[in-house]
Amino acid sequence: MNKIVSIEEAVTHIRDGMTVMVGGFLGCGSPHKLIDALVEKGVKDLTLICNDTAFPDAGVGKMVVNKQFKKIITSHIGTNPETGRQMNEKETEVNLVPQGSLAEKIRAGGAGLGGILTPTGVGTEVEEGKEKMVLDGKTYLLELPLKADVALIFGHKVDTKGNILYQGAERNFNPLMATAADIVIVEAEQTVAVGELDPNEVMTPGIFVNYIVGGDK
Amino acid sequence: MNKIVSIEEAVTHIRDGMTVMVGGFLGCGSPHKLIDALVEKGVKDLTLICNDTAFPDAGVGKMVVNKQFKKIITSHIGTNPETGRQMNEKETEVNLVPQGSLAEKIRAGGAGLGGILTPTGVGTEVEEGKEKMVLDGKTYLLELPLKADVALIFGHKVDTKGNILYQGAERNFNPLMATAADIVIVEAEQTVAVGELDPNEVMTPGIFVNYIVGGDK
Amino acid sequence: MDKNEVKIVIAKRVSKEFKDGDVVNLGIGLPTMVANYLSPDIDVILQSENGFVGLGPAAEAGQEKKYIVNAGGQPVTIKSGGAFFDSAMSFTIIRGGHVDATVLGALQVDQEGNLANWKIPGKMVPGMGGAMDLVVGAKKVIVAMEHTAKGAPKILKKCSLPLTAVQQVDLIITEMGVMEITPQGIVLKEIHPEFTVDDIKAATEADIIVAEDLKPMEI
Amino acid sequence: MDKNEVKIVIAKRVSKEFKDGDVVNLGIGLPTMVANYLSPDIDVILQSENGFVGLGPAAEAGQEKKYIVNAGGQPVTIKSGGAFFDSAMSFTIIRGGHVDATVLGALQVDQEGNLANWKIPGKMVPGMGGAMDLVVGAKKVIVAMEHTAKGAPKILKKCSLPLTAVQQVDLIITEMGVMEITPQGIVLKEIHPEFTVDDIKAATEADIIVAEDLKPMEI
Repeated sequence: MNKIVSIEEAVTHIRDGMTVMVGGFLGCGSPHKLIDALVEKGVKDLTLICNDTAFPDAGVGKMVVNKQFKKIITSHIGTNPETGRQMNEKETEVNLVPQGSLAEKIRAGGAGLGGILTPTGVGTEVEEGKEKMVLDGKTYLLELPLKADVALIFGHKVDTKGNILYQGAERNFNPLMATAADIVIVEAEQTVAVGELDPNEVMTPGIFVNYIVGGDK
Repeated sequence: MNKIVSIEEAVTHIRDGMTVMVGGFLGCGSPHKLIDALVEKGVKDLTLICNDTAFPDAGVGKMVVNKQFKKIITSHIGTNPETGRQMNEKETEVNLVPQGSLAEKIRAGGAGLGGILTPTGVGTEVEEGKEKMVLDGKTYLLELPLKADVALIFGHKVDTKGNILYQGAERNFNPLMATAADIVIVEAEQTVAVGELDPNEVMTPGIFVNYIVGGDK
Repeated sequence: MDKNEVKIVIAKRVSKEFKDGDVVNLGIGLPTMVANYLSPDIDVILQSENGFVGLGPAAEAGQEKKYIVNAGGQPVTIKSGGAFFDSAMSFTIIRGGHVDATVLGALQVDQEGNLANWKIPGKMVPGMGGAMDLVVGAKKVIVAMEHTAKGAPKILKKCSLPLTAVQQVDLIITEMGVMEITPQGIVLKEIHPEFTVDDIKAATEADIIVAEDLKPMEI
Repeated sequence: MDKNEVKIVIAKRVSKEFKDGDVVNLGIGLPTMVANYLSPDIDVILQSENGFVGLGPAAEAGQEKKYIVNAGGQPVTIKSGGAFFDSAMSFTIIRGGHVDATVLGALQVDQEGNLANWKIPGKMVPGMGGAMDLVVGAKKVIVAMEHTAKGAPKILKKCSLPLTAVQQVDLIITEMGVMEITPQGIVLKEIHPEFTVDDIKAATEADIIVAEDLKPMEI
């Protein structure tokens, strides 16, 4: 199975109306080349799941400026005023989720869980519309799983089977999203041959990865 | 903060009646020296949380034979007939939990979650006494978190701050248990100086670890 | 067929169920033998629920490593391109639907696809280990077992032992044939040339629907 | 005190709250300054919710690495003995009670320990980021902020803005003093020598209980 594809072929898997997860935290650890290709392609009406909307001129924020999302599920939009503007003018639906709950919702999607109970958000606007449970006298919110049609992630070293090593703080949401989408596309900083990664140091097993782009440096 | 202690000092933290998590899968990745010291010490009426009860002459199975547990929470006892005997003769309470649910229960304990919803065990004896929820037409069981007074884990390379690398299949439940106990004691195969482990390859951050034993080879 | 031939027939037939790139979990015992018969033309990735993918053959004598063992505790190997992980990730893979097929033995299977393989009340309670998660989470559940136990049927109208999971079994492969669980019941798809349909019906408590295109068992 | 002195006073005082081995998360902005005043005699481990422990000082010019940034996106360093991890582990640490203290700014705090710092309806909605988890999960929640906003009190009887969390704040540290949230209300424990108790009461909407052993602010 050859998983290595061109960036042009990779983006054919993202079509109008799909739900897309994008790794990264303020752009650190985001698949920037894939994002640029999607801006170029102009695919639209997407639902975005991402930690934040980065900056107007960087990361997934470029796609916000290009008005490619109909809905955004995220923990933070403060660094991208365009997201706030689209939200306030009701051009884009923005669903704000506490960062830890967002991580668990994505993980639950990947792990086949029906949901998780978290104390985060109890007594705040976050609890609106969510089931509450009291266990041992403590109140929890039921947070439901998130899945996507496609996850776009970034890896530091990727072997041709799709095994991934992340570097530093670029890891963030990437390993979680790799488990929670029907199609997983990893943008590799560096592609290496099978056998070059120690099985102990692999952070995302290649079984999760469908396509690999880049890494030809 | 010096975390390195003698094995004699380490086992003073395990006292009669406590709940103890022990890493390992059929003894692979178990802290064998700590187990031997506990057999020697004879501490009793413990509640054990462990994937399995290993073998009568190996791993945590030695403590079963030594009758040190009043209750055992585990996924498998088939390799240790003494556990089955104690269960059938009602000497020891044995609570059987599906392995994936056991992993999630421990993780939930460490992560501050109130519980997780899993499809595993629906329609079986496992669902007895558990809350059921139907979401999107699928039935889930609510599995509650597990925590312990002490976790006894095994690491391949441990630095003096408690950062841990596991080797091969020895990882199993160790990283999960490291997050879910008041006191975490790691038995090191090898102890190294701070700085010898790449921050990218650390599997359990040292902040979880209270005491380090062994590793003086 | 002697006991050993029975096992080989079953393991060989199970090995035909997979395609290139499949992630497969093989249970302890007979299912483990399936690995010996996988076609070299396809890359089937074996998952070991104690914490890795890329499970390779048993370790050669003298080459055993205490930190590379399978879910039964035997010394094995890991293939190039494999990866180790913790039990939470192992069951993320299993429960999350990332395993294409799981192959397990059974004490009983029934025509609704129910499975019992973890407990005989009052006699034997090994525990479910990872079986309940595997059966619920894998995309395809294959029961690989001898057709009968000491002559008594194991394929029943309704399991009498405590269940491992409800309505999750897709396929039953025995030395007598290949049976698919469908909403209509158990459909016999392939038959081993040594047996007749009547032999199978006699050895099975559940109703058997014979496929219109019943084929000889592919081994 | 000018603006800069105010910040230094607050950051210095916050830095006294920690002991050897504490795991601490410092929010973006003023709280980040606390790192500059930590005693070299103790090892305080800083957690960065984007995925590591062992956060070190800002990266020197020319030494920035795109893969080592803090939760505000600035290039930083990681200390020897630190560790990187994914966001699930980061919030296992945070939500699971493994952070000894979190230091955050606030738009409003009230005498019940409620906190508002993520939304001004109709005006500014940056989102909560990791703040809701930090405030619920950390063993000790320290609000570090200027006592007033353009002269208007920020320490209120009851928050009017959307809450970040209910009854989680333990301590408020401003340039005027140190206040503890207790079941009886807000207790003024330390006061900056430049201010009187009446100054503080005038700048605070919430009721202020003066500690019997009121001390000068330790800086």
